[in-house]
Amino acid sequence: MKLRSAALAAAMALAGATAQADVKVGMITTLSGGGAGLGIDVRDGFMLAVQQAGRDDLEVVIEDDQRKPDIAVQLADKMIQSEKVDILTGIIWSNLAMAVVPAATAQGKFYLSPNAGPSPLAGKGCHKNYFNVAWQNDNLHEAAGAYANDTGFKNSFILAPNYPAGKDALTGYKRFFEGEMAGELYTKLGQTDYAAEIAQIRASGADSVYFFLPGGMGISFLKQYAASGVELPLVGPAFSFDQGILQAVGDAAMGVKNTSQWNKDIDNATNAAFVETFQAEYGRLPSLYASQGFDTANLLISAMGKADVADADAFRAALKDAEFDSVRGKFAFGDNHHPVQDIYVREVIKEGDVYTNKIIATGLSDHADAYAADCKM
Amino acid sequence: MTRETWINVASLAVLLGVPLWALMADEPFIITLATRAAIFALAGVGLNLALGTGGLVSLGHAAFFGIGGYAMGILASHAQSYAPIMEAPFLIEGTKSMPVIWLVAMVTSALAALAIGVLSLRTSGVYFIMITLAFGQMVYYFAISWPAYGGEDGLSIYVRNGFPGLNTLVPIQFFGLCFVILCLVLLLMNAIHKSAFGLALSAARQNETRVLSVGLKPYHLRLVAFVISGAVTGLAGALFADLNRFVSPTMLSWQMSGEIIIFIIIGGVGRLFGPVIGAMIFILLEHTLGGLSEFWHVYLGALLLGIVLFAKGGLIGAFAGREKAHD
Amino acid sequence: MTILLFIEQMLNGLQFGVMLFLMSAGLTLVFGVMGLINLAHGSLYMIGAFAAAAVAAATGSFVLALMASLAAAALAGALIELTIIRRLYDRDHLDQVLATFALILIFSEGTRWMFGSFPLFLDVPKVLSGPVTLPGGIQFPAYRLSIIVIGLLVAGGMFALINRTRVGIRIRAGEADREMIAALGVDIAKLYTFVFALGAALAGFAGALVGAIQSVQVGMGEPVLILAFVVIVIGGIGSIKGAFVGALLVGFTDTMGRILLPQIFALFLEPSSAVTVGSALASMLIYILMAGVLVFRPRGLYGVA
Amino acid sequence: MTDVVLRTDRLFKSFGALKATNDVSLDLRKGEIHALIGPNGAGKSTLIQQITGHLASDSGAVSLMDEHLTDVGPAERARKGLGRTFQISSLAMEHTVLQNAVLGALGQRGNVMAFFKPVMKDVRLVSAAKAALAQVGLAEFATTRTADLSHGQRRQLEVAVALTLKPKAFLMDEPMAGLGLEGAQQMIGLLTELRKEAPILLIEHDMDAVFALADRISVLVYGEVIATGTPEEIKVNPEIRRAYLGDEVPA
Repeated sequence: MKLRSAALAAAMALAGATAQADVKVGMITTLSGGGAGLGIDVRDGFMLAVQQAGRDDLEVVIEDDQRKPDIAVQLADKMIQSEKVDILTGIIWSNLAMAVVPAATAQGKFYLSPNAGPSPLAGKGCHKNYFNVAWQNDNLHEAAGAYANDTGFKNSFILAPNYPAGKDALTGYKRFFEGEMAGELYTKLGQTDYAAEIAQIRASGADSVYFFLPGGMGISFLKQYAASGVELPLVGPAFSFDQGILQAVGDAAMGVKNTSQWNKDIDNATNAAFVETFQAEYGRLPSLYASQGFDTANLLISAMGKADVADADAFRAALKDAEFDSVRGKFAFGDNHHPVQDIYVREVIKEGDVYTNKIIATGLSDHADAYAADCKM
Repeated sequence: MTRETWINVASLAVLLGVPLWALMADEPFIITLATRAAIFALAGVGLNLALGTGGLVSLGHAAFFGIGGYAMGILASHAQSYAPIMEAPFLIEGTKSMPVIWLVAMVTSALAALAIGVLSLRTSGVYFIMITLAFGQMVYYFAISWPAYGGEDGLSIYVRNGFPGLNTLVPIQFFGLCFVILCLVLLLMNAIHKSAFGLALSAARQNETRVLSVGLKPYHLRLVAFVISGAVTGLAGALFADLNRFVSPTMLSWQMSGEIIIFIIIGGVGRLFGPVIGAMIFILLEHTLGGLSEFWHVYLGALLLGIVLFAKGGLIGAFAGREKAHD
Repeated sequence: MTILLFIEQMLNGLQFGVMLFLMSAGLTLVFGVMGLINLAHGSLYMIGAFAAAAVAAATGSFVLALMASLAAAALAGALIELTIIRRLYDRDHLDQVLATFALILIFSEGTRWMFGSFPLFLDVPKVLSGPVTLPGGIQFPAYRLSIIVIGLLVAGGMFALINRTRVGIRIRAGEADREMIAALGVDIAKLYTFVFALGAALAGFAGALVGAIQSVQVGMGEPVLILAFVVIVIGGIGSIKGAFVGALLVGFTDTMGRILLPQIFALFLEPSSAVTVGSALASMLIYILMAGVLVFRPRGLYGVA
Repeated sequence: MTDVVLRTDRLFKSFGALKATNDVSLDLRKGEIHALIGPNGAGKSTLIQQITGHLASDSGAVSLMDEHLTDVGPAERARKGLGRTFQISSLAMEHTVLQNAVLGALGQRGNVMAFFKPVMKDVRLVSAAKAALAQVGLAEFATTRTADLSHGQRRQLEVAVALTLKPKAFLMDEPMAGLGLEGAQQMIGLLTELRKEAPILLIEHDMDAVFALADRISVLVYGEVIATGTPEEIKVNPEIRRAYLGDEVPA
């Protein structure tokens, strides 16, 4: 397994030692096919932190799930049965997380989620060994709803793809938004043409539009929205405005507000160093996903400093403490092991030739998620 | 024994031997891979009746694979939460018993195959390929957008379903179960192939007019073949879902249909053991090439291309020569 | 829904249909003339979009980008025709499906290897970037309007090519009887390469046009490929006219279904389930249309028995 | 008439403007060979296809032993007793010769939905198939792959498959086509045997064979039957000499 040896070699070379690894991490993430960009960012962010820590007692095994749930399950079995890892991490997509996490935690492994946060895992299906380092899926949408109130929007048109994460998104927005709904649409997953939806928006009499269309769907929507001449203010979650895809949207994204728990201009030393070293190492600006990968690794490393992974209870407590320097500034876990954090509102700007974001407001402060109460842990 | 028979026996021996070796060597993951191969082989054996013997190139068999998977997911999730599937007009409860799940999976996928087959078999050739694809896509989008059973997130089962007398959570025991089912289905398919039905079905593939002129109806033959084929693929789907303890719309995607066809073509179309060898090689490639490079699909593509262009009749064809006419 | 909105949605349906025609024309031509099912058609579409994005980034000219898309896709098409595709003409559909599926894998990952995993940028030209106001006060994006015009021009050009030119006569002859045309002394190998490259160029051109308002990314070709197959199967494989009618039918059905179905279900269901049921049905609608057409006309609307 | 086995009653079939068959009424009587002759494109094959049900008629009726067949498909017609051979051999080429014959026997039995019993071990089917093969002289080729048969052998196999159906009437579309002199002689001998089993409606271009075999001859020109009669009557019919045979009347 070449990837694995490369990762190992990197860790070893930095550590300059050949001692037996004490903590073994299995990373299952998407490295090929559609959506590979996200997995690559998480991996790179994670490995940057591992390198910087320079610990010789940490080994990372990386595998590509091809964004297929059955492959992810199979890799998890492999990590647990053959590699005998202590901790799993890396999954990008909610549906893959739902396939892997319950079984992995049931077998006594730790799982640290660097991206996906499906609601069942935050509520009824929470588990003591499951820690989400990114967000619960609804969080960014809730912050967008709150921001819409703050801005004075009274009548929103909202749309998302017709699948569970899409429904969570619109539910999340509505949970905080106090105004009226001018319209609510579920589009086909993977849809690339939004002319009909945009015409609906134009005719709806809304004063604002909220959309959750991750990946290529968002790129298509933004370009088509810009060309349509509809000038209602647009708000979305960070996923459609991430560093990786913003360049592909171009001018069409300029000025659009989006919600995120991280941005490269968050003012703290860890973040500044992260942005600088990531750029130096990989030759591109870090994305939201890279920041989540970086935080995930640092959380893990902080826990390794306080407890032995073999002592599950102590290690779990160390993870729960979350005593690491997050690129987001303050970071804490709620009782359901999901983040309690600030969620910001960003605006797309242009720095030289590069499209990026700057923070313009705080959407929600010390925000936890809506499902924590359902979690019996 | 003919050379093809030798290859068939050898392939079963390898499929059985590798996990036994893995058991000794304490490599449980290899057993999981072998189980995956056995289940994929079963799905391919199912499709091969329609595609190989009947000449029906179905690009929608993932529908049956997925329906089998969802039969398992729905039954087991209801059993898990102690909520009946329906109470009126009569009570249907979930179950965690594999034999019941298999039966339900086969019946539901057979019914789906009957419905799809009745309409699709009016067409032929490319149109048949495309109409089966269309029905597959319908089921796929239905599963994604229907919220009751998880939509795109799918359904997780925390503990594998049970089989009387076995601990299915032990990899080798679950493998044994799948292997035995595969062998039984191979025996069944062998019987069908040699039966009156098999003779007529295969004749209908070669020459439809001939079959009509002796007073037999190709449409009926094909419909029955399609239904049996769907039921077997549905059974494979139920096992696959149990292997992963998880079912999602990915099992229903057109790429899945394509993969099942690939198993058959790698091994050899219409050969009884074609899908067995094809599935084993596919899993081997996926596992080894995946480690070579992030861009391993390029190598997989090149390899498939090579097989299509240069090994007509699949690998069995390349090694055993033309199919021997049955006596 | 007001009349104006309805007309606007019809225009959207027309534009989607025309776009689908651009993608389907080459596919149906290749099948009609050579009897080849080409799953890699979507890859040629992607190659066109990537070539356009790369050239647009380098030169800033959209016209050059469009030309690059034509050239790159035609070249890629000719290349695979000469090396691989021509070995498949005499094979059954199964072999064709598998071989061209293999080509998808190679093209997709090859493109990712060359251009990376992130989507590329391709924007509409400045002059066409905003909306125009149509009679009745409908605001319609200028670029989409140009797609409708270009698509109709291409459709007209295709009809003229097939019906009026010497090459067209040969193509039609080739559809009717392969041996006949060889007997007439036409170099059939060259004709096939030409037809395949033409189909590829059309796909690439469509990719570039559409890429400007969608996302230029690896894997963009496959959803389109399936739609294009739906179109040509509805129309009758091999028929350019069928592809045109099928494309418009699918365009209108999909667009109107997306908008109308949730509203129709809202009449007798509570709002949230109306949206769910309506959207679910809308995403299945074109497949239902295709199955329906095939059940009643097993060879499509304009297919020959 | 009680000895009529197969009857067509005013059959019509047009392809666009072309009238392929135009008001064709024929009958086939017990024990006879009724030959259908006519120039290429006269509609002979169209007529056969209409009788077997492979082609739907525009109007008219077909009946077998006074039972109407018009509304049923080709499979039912075969099952009711129409055994046919094709102008171009139509066989399952990958199967063996015996398997093709067994297929016919299966059709005769009617029930094909048997999934577990090896069909080639079914004594009744196999012996019926072997008997038919023996009758046409293909017994020694039973295990040969059909694709490996010579052209003449394939024609014989077609006849054997039709035989296994135990039909009430045979429809034979140019069984001599492409056979050499020796083959044609063999086929003539075979047909002479077969007429004992069931009457034969024979389409044939080989006039020597037609005049040697036929009890009655019908002449089809431009889709119309212009005359029906004994070979002698046809030979001397001046209208036919003009319209079809020219002056090259076979001796």
